[in-house]
Amino acid sequence: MSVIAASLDEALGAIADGIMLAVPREVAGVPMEATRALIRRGIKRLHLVALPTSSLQADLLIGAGAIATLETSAVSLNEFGPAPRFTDAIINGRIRMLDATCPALHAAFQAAEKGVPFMPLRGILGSDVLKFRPDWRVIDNPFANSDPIVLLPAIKPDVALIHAPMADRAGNVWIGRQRELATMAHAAAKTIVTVEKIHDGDLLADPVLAAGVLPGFYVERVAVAAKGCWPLGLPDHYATDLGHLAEYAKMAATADGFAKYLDEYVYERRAA
Amino acid sequence: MSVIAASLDEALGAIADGIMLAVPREVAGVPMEATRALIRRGIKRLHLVALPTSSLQADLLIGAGAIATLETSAVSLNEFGPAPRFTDAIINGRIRMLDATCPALHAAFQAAEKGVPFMPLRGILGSDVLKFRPDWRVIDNPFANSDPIVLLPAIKPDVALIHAPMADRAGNVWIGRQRELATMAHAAAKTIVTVEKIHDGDLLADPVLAAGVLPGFYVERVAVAAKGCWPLGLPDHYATDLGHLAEYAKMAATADGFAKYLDEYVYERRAA
Amino acid sequence: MSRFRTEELLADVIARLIGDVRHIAVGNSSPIPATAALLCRARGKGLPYVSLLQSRKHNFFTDGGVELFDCAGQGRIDVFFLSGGEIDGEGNINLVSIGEHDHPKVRFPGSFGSAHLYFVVPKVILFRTEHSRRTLVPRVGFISAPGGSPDNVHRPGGPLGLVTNRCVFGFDKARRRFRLDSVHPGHTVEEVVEHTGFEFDRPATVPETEPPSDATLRIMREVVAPELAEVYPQFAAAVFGQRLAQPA
Amino acid sequence: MSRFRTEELLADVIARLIGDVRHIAVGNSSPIPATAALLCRARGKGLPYVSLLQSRKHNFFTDGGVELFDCAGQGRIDVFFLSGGEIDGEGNINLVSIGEHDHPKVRFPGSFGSAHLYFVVPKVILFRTEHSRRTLVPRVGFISAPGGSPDNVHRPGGPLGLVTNRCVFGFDKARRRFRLDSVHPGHTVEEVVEHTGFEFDRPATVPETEPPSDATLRIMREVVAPELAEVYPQFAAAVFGQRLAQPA
Repeated sequence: MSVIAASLDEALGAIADGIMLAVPREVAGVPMEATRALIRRGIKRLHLVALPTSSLQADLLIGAGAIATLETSAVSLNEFGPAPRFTDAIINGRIRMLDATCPALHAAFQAAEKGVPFMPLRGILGSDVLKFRPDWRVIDNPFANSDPIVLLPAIKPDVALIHAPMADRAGNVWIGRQRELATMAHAAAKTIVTVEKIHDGDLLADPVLAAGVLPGFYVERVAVAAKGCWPLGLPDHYATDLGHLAEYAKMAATADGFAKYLDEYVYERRAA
Repeated sequence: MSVIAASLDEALGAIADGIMLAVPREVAGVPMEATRALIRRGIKRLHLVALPTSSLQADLLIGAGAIATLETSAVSLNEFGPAPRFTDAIINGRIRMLDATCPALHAAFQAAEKGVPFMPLRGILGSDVLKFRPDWRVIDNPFANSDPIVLLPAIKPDVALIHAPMADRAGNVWIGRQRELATMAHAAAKTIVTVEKIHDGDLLADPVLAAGVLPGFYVERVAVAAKGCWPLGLPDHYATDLGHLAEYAKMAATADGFAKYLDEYVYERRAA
Repeated sequence: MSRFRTEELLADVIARLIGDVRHIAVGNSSPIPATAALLCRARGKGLPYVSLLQSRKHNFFTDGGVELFDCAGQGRIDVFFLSGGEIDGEGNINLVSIGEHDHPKVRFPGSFGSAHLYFVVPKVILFRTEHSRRTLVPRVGFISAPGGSPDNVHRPGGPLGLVTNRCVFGFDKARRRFRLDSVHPGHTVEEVVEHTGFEFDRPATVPETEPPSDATLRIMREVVAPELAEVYPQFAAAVFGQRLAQPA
Repeated sequence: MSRFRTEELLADVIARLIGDVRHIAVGNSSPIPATAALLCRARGKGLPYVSLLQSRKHNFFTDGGVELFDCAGQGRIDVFFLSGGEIDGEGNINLVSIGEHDHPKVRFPGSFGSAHLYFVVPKVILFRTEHSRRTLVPRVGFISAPGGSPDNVHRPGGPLGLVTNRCVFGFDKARRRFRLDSVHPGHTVEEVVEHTGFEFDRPATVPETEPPSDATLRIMREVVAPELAEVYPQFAAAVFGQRLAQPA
């Protein structure tokens, strides 16, 4: 079986209801086309981990009723204000929220990457973030006297879903500076990737390209999704569609408006 | 002051007697020209940390009497057999040896990189490596019942000394896949780099090149040393000088032969 | 009309608080702190390094999202900026929610990196342009990051001060209390007291915030504004009349 | 003369021990295990992945020296090879020294990654081409990595067996003891007993090691040898008559 899937829906097959799904922050390239495909399929009960924050992607999944638990450090539409479906779901207790802080999520993924049960991190002590995370621990640094330090348990997602500029036919994915995409793939049991295009030839053959590659060894399936981050941007490739985000912020402000948005932009496949 | 040093000796100024100096493994590019310059200068009492192993570089420094403490996972001349000056110094108790295991050194550098006092690692338990490292600790994993795990204290070198294919005038260094060079620079107080050549233009401007860049922010000084790894190789650039290594192995087998080697190849500046 | 805009005053105030440092990092949606950081760089000779997290150009990070926090953990970030849906008199900030945690009345985006950066960045400058009893409260409803910590807690970092649209507060780490350092032109101490929900110290006479010099305004408008436009096109256009460019 | 060389026999034996896996990693200076790994790949359809750590071509790692160990910690390396200056009957290996630790009589290069990989790689194949009482000892002088661990120690990995120039030992994890599985053509059980410093189990009749088939020899010589030449030019030339190429 080729690592390159025949269709986006086929590539997303491993993302079943109720799994722990890891997704990246906005600047790392958010797989929005894949997110819409999951909503069309009616995905449910996800434990979504956004490393370390999210914007439209989490808001859309929450509004569509796909999320049981959300674990991240922040969700907002940035210059377009609060994420309306996120805010509404929290205030009405419709999702379980695991508030974190960005470096704690990075450390927890790095723990899984290294195959260790936990990772230490400075700070956090005395915050209510810690108070509401009984799954986090505080120990006394064994190398000092009376030096409390937080330990984060490893986060091992069932699937990491990411988007990148290109992949070759062996499933090698060029991620460039977005190193956390490699950490996510190392930490997750399976990694599914959408890409702007397929690169002919071996991305590992050229040392300059290879420096930015996530090896196909870690990649379960790849599907082509041109402009796959729309309406969000893909740094160095295309900018965020600010007009569309403004429209989303307006429509998603009410449940009815959000339902209309889903009909218009998600259930009806947009022309690519 | 420009980050690009006027001379190799000037670039190495921060490497004083008695400091903790971190150096990379052979495939990551070993700064041999800089190593010879340090020996010419008569560097003494170094605590050398080779991440995670070493070959000619450690043997040469040991033979020249520059090393007080060696912390690494292995030293050998690979296909040319044991490292003779290393073996001789250990058997005659002339250096303090801190035997480690490769991933423990990587983890200890990552601890310094993250600004945490320690990093956990699986394995090691029940080995004599652990027995002879009173500075390492074993705790019971707080997230489980009766699950012992080793903690490695952070390694924070005074200086990391590395070699790379190129740097630009802002001190941005292209390291490609050799990611541990970035980890070393993040962990060390100062980083000194020798490069094959200076790249005109900004290595961070092109996203493809930028993916393999150690930012100049972390770099204290850069000096050009063409063929700076000789007689070792620089992967993708030039191969190891096998003939020279065979000659080194033969000469360094005895103290007299090693002294002759220093005269011929170190104290007398070789024609580049 | 005034010789300068409020945004220019605040950026100048922040630049003075920043002082002489090596590395300033600025998070998302922070155009005024970004202006201040770029102003410091424009005045310096190659330093300080400025990392605008939203920018590709003014951002040297190549190790993914973790590098900012690793860099801070290494002690290599000297200045960072935090805000809060609520900020209280002990410097505690709330970026999460108001009301019962599981069923809050108000929900903010979340803590971002504050619970770590507030501990490890030496100069954290709190910034809030809505100075009211709604935002500056006696006690925050949720502590995203505390203003102070017990002596045995590893904490090289913490709050340096709080800049608002009305005034500048300094922070006394020993007493965990704000001190009114200056009031902006056109505002009064009485007004600050009226709109501040927490107790704070103040000298007998509170000076007026020093306005930006013509030289400073020139650098902001001629050097900083074009750089800013890459990340904050709307802001650069509105404040500096910078021609709109599509963000990278 | 024989239909095959000893190196070819040993590579074939190791390939059979490896079995059906997804990822085989091979450390430095291990031409025979590398031959076995490439043989498995040549027979498979795209699998297993083979990582020759000394190679640029047969090595997909892009995350620096730590990736091998992270990958193993993730459970993504199925097979690795270890050797030892000394190996004892409990599967303990010594890569450090013989004699008093601070003033040893003999010093080896060091433990490399053994103290970690021996714990987390499910199939660790021990390999030593000098089968003597000097190398296979009752008790190692220094434990670089232990052959077994208490039940509460996290240890998905450990020794699968030991391949020498004379025979193949299997390892019984429960009893922490080697078992003589086969003796190579031209060698005898008595000879193995005479040259082995540790006690081991053996059945009443010990089979002869199955020699490589003509098909296997053809793959080794025609497909594997050229690939091997990139990393082990001298070995490929000596064993397979592969034309010498300058190593990459």
